[in-house]
Amino acid sequence: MDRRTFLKTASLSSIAFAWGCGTDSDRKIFSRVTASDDSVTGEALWYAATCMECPAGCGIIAKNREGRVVKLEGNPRHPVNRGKLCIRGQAALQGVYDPDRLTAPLLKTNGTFKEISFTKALEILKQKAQTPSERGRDRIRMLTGLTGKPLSDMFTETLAGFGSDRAAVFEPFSYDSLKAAHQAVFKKRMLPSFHMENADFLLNFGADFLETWLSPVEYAGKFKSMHAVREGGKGLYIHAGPFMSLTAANADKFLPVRAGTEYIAAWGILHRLLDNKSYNHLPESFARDLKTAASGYTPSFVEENTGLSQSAQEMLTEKLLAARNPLVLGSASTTPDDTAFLLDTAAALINWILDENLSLYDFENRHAVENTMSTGETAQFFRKAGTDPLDLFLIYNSNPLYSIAYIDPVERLFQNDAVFKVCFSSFMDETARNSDLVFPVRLPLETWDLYESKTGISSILQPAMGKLTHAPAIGDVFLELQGEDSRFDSYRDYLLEHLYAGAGIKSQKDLLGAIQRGGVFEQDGIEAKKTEQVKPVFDKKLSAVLKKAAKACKPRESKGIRFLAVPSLRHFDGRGANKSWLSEIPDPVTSIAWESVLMVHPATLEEYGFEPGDLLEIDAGGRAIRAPVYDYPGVVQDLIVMQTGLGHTDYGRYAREFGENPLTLLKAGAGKGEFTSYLISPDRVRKTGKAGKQPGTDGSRSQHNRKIALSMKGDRAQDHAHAEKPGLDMERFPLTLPYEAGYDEKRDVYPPHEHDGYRWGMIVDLDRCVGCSACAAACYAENNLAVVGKEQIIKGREMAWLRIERYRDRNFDERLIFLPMMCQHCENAPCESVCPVYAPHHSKEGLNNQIYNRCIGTRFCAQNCPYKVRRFNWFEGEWPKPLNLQLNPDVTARTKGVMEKCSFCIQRIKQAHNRAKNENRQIRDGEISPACVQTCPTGALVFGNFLDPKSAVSRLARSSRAYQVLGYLNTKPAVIYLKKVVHDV
Amino acid sequence: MNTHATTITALFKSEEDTLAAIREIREHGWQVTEVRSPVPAERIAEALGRGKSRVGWFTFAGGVIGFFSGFSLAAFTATRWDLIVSGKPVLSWIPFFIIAFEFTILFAVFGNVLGLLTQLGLPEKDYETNYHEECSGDMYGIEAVADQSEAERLKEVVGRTGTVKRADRMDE
Amino acid sequence: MNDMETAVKERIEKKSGSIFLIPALMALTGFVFFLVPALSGHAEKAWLIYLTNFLLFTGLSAGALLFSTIMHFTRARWSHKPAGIAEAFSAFFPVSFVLFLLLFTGYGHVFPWAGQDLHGKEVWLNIPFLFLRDGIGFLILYALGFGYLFHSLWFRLKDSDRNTRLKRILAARFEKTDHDAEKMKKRMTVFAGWYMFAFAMVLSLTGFDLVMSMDYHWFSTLFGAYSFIKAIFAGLAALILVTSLLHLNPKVRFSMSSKAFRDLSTLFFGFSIVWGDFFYSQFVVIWYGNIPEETSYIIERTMTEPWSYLAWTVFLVCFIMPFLVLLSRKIKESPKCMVVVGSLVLAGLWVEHYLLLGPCYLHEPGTGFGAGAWEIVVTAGFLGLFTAAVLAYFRQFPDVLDNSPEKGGQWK
Amino acid sequence: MQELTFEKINTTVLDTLSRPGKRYWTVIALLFCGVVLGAACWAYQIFEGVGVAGMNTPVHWGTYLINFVFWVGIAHSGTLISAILFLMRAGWRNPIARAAETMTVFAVCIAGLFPFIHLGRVWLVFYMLPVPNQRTLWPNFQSPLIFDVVAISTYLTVSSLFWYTGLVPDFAIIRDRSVGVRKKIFRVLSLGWSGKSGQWLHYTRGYLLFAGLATPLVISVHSVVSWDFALGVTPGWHTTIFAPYFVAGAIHSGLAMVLTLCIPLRKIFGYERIITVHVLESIAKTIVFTGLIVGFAYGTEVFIAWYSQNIIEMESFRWRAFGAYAPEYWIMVICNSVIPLLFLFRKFRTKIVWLFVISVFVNIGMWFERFVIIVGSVAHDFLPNAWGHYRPTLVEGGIMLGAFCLFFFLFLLFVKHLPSVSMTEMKEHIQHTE
Repeated sequence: MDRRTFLKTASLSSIAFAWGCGTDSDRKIFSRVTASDDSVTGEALWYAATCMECPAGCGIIAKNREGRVVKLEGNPRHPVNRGKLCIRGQAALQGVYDPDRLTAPLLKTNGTFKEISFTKALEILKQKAQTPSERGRDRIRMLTGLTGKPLSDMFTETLAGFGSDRAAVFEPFSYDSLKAAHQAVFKKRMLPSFHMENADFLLNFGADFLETWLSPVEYAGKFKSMHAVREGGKGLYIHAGPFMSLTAANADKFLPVRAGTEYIAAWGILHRLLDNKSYNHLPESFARDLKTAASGYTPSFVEENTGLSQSAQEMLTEKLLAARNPLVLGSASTTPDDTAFLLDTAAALINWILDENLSLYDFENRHAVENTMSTGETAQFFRKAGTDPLDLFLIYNSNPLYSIAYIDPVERLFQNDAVFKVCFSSFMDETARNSDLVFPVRLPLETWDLYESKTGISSILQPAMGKLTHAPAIGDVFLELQGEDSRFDSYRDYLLEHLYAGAGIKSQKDLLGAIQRGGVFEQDGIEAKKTEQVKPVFDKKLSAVLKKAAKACKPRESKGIRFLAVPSLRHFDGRGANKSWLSEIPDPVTSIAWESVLMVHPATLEEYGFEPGDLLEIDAGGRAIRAPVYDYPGVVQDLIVMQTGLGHTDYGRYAREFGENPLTLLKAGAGKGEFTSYLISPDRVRKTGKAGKQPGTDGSRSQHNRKIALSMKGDRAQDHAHAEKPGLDMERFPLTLPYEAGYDEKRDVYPPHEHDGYRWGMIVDLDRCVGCSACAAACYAENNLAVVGKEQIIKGREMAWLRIERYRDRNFDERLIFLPMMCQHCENAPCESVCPVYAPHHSKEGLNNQIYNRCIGTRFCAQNCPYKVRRFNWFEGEWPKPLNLQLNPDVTARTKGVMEKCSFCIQRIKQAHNRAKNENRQIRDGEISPACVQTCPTGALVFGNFLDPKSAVSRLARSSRAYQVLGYLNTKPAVIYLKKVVHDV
Repeated sequence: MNTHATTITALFKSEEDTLAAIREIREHGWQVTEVRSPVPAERIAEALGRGKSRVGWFTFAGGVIGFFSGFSLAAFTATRWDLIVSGKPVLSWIPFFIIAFEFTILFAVFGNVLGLLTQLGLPEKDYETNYHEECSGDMYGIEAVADQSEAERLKEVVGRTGTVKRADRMDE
Repeated sequence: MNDMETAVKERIEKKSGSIFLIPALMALTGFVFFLVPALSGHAEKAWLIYLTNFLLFTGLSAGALLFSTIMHFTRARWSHKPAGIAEAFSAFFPVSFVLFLLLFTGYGHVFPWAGQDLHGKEVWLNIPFLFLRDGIGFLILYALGFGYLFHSLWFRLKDSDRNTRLKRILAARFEKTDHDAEKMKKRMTVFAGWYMFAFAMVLSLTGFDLVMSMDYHWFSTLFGAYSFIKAIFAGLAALILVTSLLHLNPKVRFSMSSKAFRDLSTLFFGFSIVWGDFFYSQFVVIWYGNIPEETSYIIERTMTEPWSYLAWTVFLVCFIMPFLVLLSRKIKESPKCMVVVGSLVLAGLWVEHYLLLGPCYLHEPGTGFGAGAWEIVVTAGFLGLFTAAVLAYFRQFPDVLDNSPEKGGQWK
Repeated sequence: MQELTFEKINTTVLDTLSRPGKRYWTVIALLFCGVVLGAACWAYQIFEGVGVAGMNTPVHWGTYLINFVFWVGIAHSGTLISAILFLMRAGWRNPIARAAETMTVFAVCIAGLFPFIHLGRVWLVFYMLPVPNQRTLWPNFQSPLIFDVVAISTYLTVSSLFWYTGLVPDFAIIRDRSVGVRKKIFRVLSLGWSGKSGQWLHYTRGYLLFAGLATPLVISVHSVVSWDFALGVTPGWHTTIFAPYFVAGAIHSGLAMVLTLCIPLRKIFGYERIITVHVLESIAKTIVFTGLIVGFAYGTEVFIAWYSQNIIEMESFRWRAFGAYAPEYWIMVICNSVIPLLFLFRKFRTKIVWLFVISVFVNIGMWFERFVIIVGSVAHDFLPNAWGHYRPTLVEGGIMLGAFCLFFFLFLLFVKHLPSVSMTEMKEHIQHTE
C-alpha cells in the first residue's frame, strides 16, 4: 500500500462519525459557516463506496468537500480495481449532479406528466400494489438491473408479500454465450474470472476486456501485468476478430476475421491443436468426439470462410503450444449470433486442452453479472408479461425500451394501458417516458447498500454526500411497501442485519472496518485459494454441443454488407449517456466525440461509393438509423460497425439526439435464438446525400514520420539501445532531462536555472497505455474542465487538458498507438516567454504555471506550444445547476477569455507540501498522484521528482526506451515517454 | 540700441531678389533682422549668418536617455519577481535590446520635438508682428531696420525690387 | 587641362612597372604561403583562408559595382565620381572567377560535408552540381556586370582619347553601338536592373552554398539576404577606403567634395545599420527559438571561446564603431577618418567571414586562429591580386579618375 | 500644361477644403454606419466571448491579427514615402507624402485596435502597460507582444508628431487664407508659424532628423511585428528571413494602398498636375521592386524548407501550397509577385486604370499573405493530431468591414478638412526642379 492510499484510508475513519450519528451524512447540501463534527472546511473526507456504472462493481472512494462529492477515485483496497477507475467510473460522479435529474415523482395523467409529492407517489404505489395482490398471484412483475443481494432479497420479500414472483434481473450485456459455454463444459452457468496476469500468451476472439467485458478495470490491470515490458520480456497478445476495438488495437497483432465466423477460426485452431499433439488428460472418448467434431474445420476451410490465412492459423497454433500459460478468450458481450456459443465453447475447450488444471480460471471469484437473465429468459419474461394477466409493472435501474434489441414484446407491454408501470428512475429516459409513474430514487452515491462485485467480494455502498433531492432510497420505498409490520426502520437497518448475518461481520468494529475498507474482502481477494476444483465434465450435453459444432461446420454465406453493433467504451449500454464527460471525451479509436459513427473499411467504402463523412441510412426490419461514415481500416471488409450507447430519444440534454442507437436495427436478427444477435444483414444501406463535419478531435491519423508516439520491435527493450550517434535533428536528438543535468552548453543558448528541491515530472509508458481515456475523465473531474458540446468540438474547441492522441504506429502501419498528451511542463517552455503579462511562467519546482487571473487572452502561448495542449475559454464555461456543485473547490473555474492547461494537479502538490511541512519532512516519492496518474488502470503514468535520483520517474527516465516527444525542439519536456514495445508477429 | 530705428518690411518675388536685396541692405550698413519665406531657403539663412541648428543635440540627448531608460525599465521590472520564462535568463539583454531601441527612437523624437519647439520659439502668440500673409504664399518678406533718418533711403532701396509693406518706427 | 591629363597619363605609364610590383609580390608571397599548409597536411586551414578571402573580395567587388548600378537606377546625382571608382572593382571579376575555379581543386577540403551522410541533402549538396550552379551564377553575374560597365564606360569614355589598349578596343565596340545617349541610358538601366537581380540571387546562392552549407546541419532563411547585404556593406567600405585614399593621394588627380563624402558615408552608415539589423534579425530569432538545430551554430560562434572573441570584435568593429563614429558629420566628411573607418570595417568583415567558416574547419580547440602572421600574408596575397586588378583598370581608364566637374555633370 | 507656381499650389490644395457637398456627407454617413456595425460586432464579442469568431485550438490567431499585420503594413509605406524617400531625395514623393503620412497615422490607429479586439479579456489590457502597481506586477519585456506594444505606440506617437510637424507650415498657409472660426482654429494649430529664416533652419534640420529616426523606426516596427511570429517555434513562423520580408511586404502593401487612395483622390480633387503620372509610375516601379523582394522571400522559404530536410518544415510548406489553404497561397503568390510584374511594362505603369486595378490586387494579395502566414502555419504545425482548420465568421467579417469603414471615414474627413497635399513641400519641390 503506498503512502497516498494510507492517507486516504486514514481519513475514511471519519465515517465512524457518520455511522454513529445516524443520519448525519444524509443532511442536505449547503455550505455552512461552522463545520459539522466530522468535517473540516478545506479538508476532504473520503467515503468508500462502490461504482454501479457497470456490473463489475469496482470499489471507489468519494471525495467529499464541504458536504458534496467532488471526485471519485478507485478504492486502493478493493480487490477488483485496486485503486483504479475507468472513464465511466470517473464520470459516475456526474450522475448525481445531472441537471436533468428528476427531483419529484411524475404521474402520467392523460398522457402528460405531472409532478406529485413523494408521499403521494408512495400512496399511489401502495394502492397499485395492494389491488393486484388481492386479485391473484403474479399480477405484479418487476424488472431490475443487477443489484446487491440485500436489495434483491428486499425485492423478493416485498413482491412475495404481494403474491408475486421475484424480480427479474436484466443486464443488456449478459454474456449469455460465455455462460452457456461454461454451462456446457463446466456444468455451471457461471462467469469465472481469469488470471490473465499469469498468462504469457493471450489469444482473443473478440472479448473487449479493456472496454466493457466483465470487469474492464480489473482486466486492464491484469492484461498489463502480462503484457507490459518487464524482466524477461513481455507476454504476447493476438486478437482475431472482425473489428479492431480498443482492446484489439492493443494486441501485438490484429488478425481480421469475417464477422460471425470467429467460431470457425476457433474450431480451426482446436482442430490443429488436436492434430498436432495428443493430450493425455483428455478422456479418450471425449478426445475422439472432439476430434470428430473439429475434423471439418480444416485449415483450408477456415481460411476460406473466415479470411484467416493458413499461415496465421499455424502461427497461432504454434504460439499456443509454445506458451507456458496460454489463455484463449471468446466473444465480446455483443455476440454475433448463436455461433458465439460455439466460439466460447471452443475457447473453454482449448484452455482446458492446453492446461489440464485450468490454472488461469478463477472459479472462486466469479463476476456478479452471471446472476442475470439470459437473452432467452428476458425474452420469455417480456412475452409472459404480455400474455399473462398483469396489473403493475415495476422497473428499477433498467431502461429496456432503449437497451433491448428485440423490442416488440417490450413495446407491447408499454403500450398496454391496463398495466400500471412504475419506473424507479431519476431520469426521464425512454422507459420512464412510457411509464405511468416515474419515481425518482436516490442514486448509488447517496445510498446505503451492498454489492457483490464477485462471489466472495462484498462491496459496501454508503452515502458519500448529503441529499440533493427528497427522493428516498429504493430500499426504503420497498420497506414502505412492505407495510407497518416491517421489523426495520429503514433499509439501512435491513442492510445491517444482512451484514451481521451473512457477510462475516461480527462486531461493530468489524463493521466499521468494513465500511472504512469499502467492503468485506480479503486483502488479496482475487488470489484466494481454490477450494473447489471445477473440471470440465464430459457428458451427453457436451457431446450434443460437439455435434452441434460439427453441424455448424458449413460455409457461411456472406451476402453483401453486414452491420455489427459493438459495446462502447464510453457509454457502455447507454446508461451513462447523459454524463457529458463521456460524450465530450472522444472515443479513443475514432477520436470522435458526441456522435456514433459507422466504421467501415476504406476498401468497402470505395466499393459502395461512400465517402467518409457521408450520412448513411441503414434500414433493417422496418427501422432505420442515420449516421455518418468513418473510414477505419480496422474493420473487415463488407462490415459496418457501430458502437452502442448513443441515440437516446429521451433521457437528458446531453444524451437526447446525439448519435444513433444501433440496437434499433437489431430486431431483424433478434429473437430467433438464445442469444441476441448484434450482427445483422441490413435490408438497405444508402447515402442520404448529406455529409457533414464530425466532432472529431484529431487532425491526422498519421504521425508523418515525426518523433511523437514511438514503438519498438522485439521482446526485449534492452536490445534496442540507441544505435545511432546522437545528433541535433528530430530523430537523433538525445533525451534532455528537464533540470540542470539536461543542459549542454553546446546546444543550449540559455544557462540552466535552479530548482527548489523538486523538479516535478511524469513518465508516460506507452507500452502500458491502452488508450482507455480514464485519465482524461479524471482530469475533467479534478480540474473543473468545461464541457463545450458537439458544435464547439466540431469547431475544434474542446477543453481537455489531457487528450489521448491516436496515431498509426510508425513501425506497423496497420496498428494504432495511443499517446496521452498533456502539458509537458517544459524546462524551456516556448509558451512562457511570449506572454506579455507573465501569465505562464516557470515555478521553482519546474512547473509551468498558468496564472488565470493574470491572463488577458492573447493566445500567443497556445500558438507557440508545440504540443498544442493549451486550451482557451472561447466562451464562459457552463455548469447547469446542480452540476456546479461538482466543481472542485481547490481549482478555480476559469472565466471566458482565459487560457488554461494541465497543471500537474498543482492543488495536490500543494497539499503534499503542506503535509510534508507539517511533518517536517520532504515529500516522498509517490506521495503525489495527479488525477490522471491516480486513475490509470494500467499504471502507464508515473509522477514524481526528477531531482531525486532514486525516484520512480528518475529511474524510468534512465530506461533505454525513454524519449521526449519532439525533443529536438529543446523544450526539455518534463513528460518523458517510454516507447511501446511490440512483438513483431 | 538705436533709439530711433525704423523697421521696414518688404516683400519679394523670389529668393534671388531677396538675396540681392539683403546684400544691398547690408552694403548700406543697415540691418536685416528677419526674413520670412514660404519655403526653406538655405542661402538666405546663410546670408543672414545663421549657424547650424542645434536641434540635433536635443535629439541625441533624447536618444541616449531613451536607450538607457529602455534597458533600465526592462531590467528593473524583470528583477521584481525574477520570473523565469522559457528558461531564458531573467535579464535577457538580447530581447531587451528591442525595448531599448524603441525607447531610443521615442525619446529621440521627444527630444527632437522639444528641440524644435524651443529652437523655433513655438508656439508663438504674437507672430503677426511684421508678418505678412503673402509670406505663406509666394512672397519672401524682409524685415530690415535702419536709423530713422535713413528710413526713406531704405524704403527706396528695397522698393526697387520688392514691395514695401510697412515702415514702423521702433522706439527704445 | 589637356596638359595635366597627359601628365597624369605619363606618370601612370611610367610608374606602371613599380605600381604592379608590390601587389604582384604580395600575391606571390600569399600564394606560396597558401601552398605550404595546403600541401603539408593542414589543407583545411589553407582552404579556410582561401575561401574567406575569396568570399570577401568577390563580395566587395560585386557589391561595389552594385553601388554604381543602384545609383544609376535611382538616378542619384551626387554619385558620379564614386560610381566610377566602384566600377573599377569589377576588374576583380575575372580574377574572382579564376579563384572560384581554383576552389574546385581543393574540393575535398573545402566542403566539410563531402563524403558525409547528409540525410537527403545530397541532392543539393554535391560537388559537381554545386560548382556548376555557382559557376553559372558567377558567370551570369559577371557578364551582366560587364554589360553594365560597357554602357557606363560608353558615357565616361566616348569623348576621351584612345590612349590605352582597352580603350581602343572599347572604342571599336562603341563604334558599332548606337550613338543615341537616351537609348544607351535605357539599356544601361536594363543591365543595372538585371545586375541587381542577379546580384541578389547569386550572392544568396553562394552564401548558402559556400558559407551556410559548410555547417550542413544549419540553415537560416535570411542567410542569403544577409550575404548580399554584407557584400554591399563590404563594397561600400572598400569604395570609401579607395576613394579616400585616392582623394588623399596628392599624386592622383582625384578629389571628391566633402558633400559627396558625406553622402557616401551616410550610405555606408545606413548599410552598417542594415547589416546590423540583418545580423540581429537572424540572431534574435535563433536565440529566442532555442532549437538546437539552429542554435548550435551561433553558440559555437558567439558563445564559445575562442570564437566568441572574434564575434565581439566583429560586432564592435562592424556595427558599434561605425554607428557611433558616423553619427558625426565631421568624420563623415573627412577622408582621413574614413580611411580608418573603412579599413577597420573591412578587417571586421574579414573576421566575420572567418568566424562563419572557421569552426567548420578547425575542429581541435586551440589550433590557433585569428590574425596570425601566416593568415595575414595569405590575405595580403589576395589583397595584392585585388589591388593589381583595380590598378590595371585605372591604368587602362585613367579617365575615371578625372577630376573635371564638367564631364561628370554631363553624364546624367 | 500650365506651369505650377507657388500660388497655384496654394489654390489647388485649398480648393479641396471648400464646403463639402451632399454626396460627401452621404458617403461619410454610410461609412459611419459601417463603423457602428463593426463596433456592435465587437461589443457582441466582448459580451459573448471570443468564440463568436472562428478561431479554435490549433488556430488561435485569426483575422484580427491578420488585419493587425495588414494595417501595420499599410501604415509603413506612409513613413517610407515621407521619411525614407525624403532621405533619399526622391522628388516624386512630395506630392503624395502627406496623403501617405495621413494614411500611416490612421492605419496605425486601426492596426492598434485589432490586438484589443483579439484579446480574450480586453478589459484587462492595461496589464500590458508598465503601470506601477502595489504588487510590482509588470509586463514581460521578453514577450514579442510587449515589443509590439512598445513599437506600435512609439510608431503611432512618432508618426503623428511627424505628420503634425509637416503640417505646421501648411496650417499657417490655411490660417492666412481663412477667416472667422476657421482662422482661429488654424491659428492655434499652426502654433504661430511665420516662416522666419531661423524657423526654417531648425525646422528643416528637425524634419531631417525626424525622417532619420522614422526610418529605423519603421523598419523596426515591422520587424517587431514579424517577430510576433518568428520568435515562436511554429514551422512557417520561426524563420530568420521574417523581419526583412515583413518590412518589404509592408512597403509592398502600403504602396499599393497609396495608389488605391491617391488615384481617386487625384481624380476627385483635380490633383492631376500635382500627383502626376510620373509620381504614380514611380510608385509602380517601387512596387515591382518590393514585389520581387517578397517573391524572393517566398522562394527562399520554400527552398530552405526543402534544403533543411526537416520533415516538419517540408510538410508545412508543402501543405501551404497544396493543402486546405492552397487557394489562399496561390492568390498570395500571384497577386503579390506575379501581377506586379506587369508594371515592368510601361503601358501598365502609365494607365491609371491598370495602376488602380493592380494596386487593388496587391492589397488583396497582401491580406492573403498574412492569412497564409498566420493561419496556414499554425493550422498544420508540429503534432498532426492537433491539426485543424479555420474559417472566419460573420462577426469577424463585420469587424473587418468596420475597420475598413473607419479608415475611409477618417481619410475622407481628412481630405476635406486638412491639406491632403503638402503645399510647402510642393513649393520646395518645384523650386528645386526649376
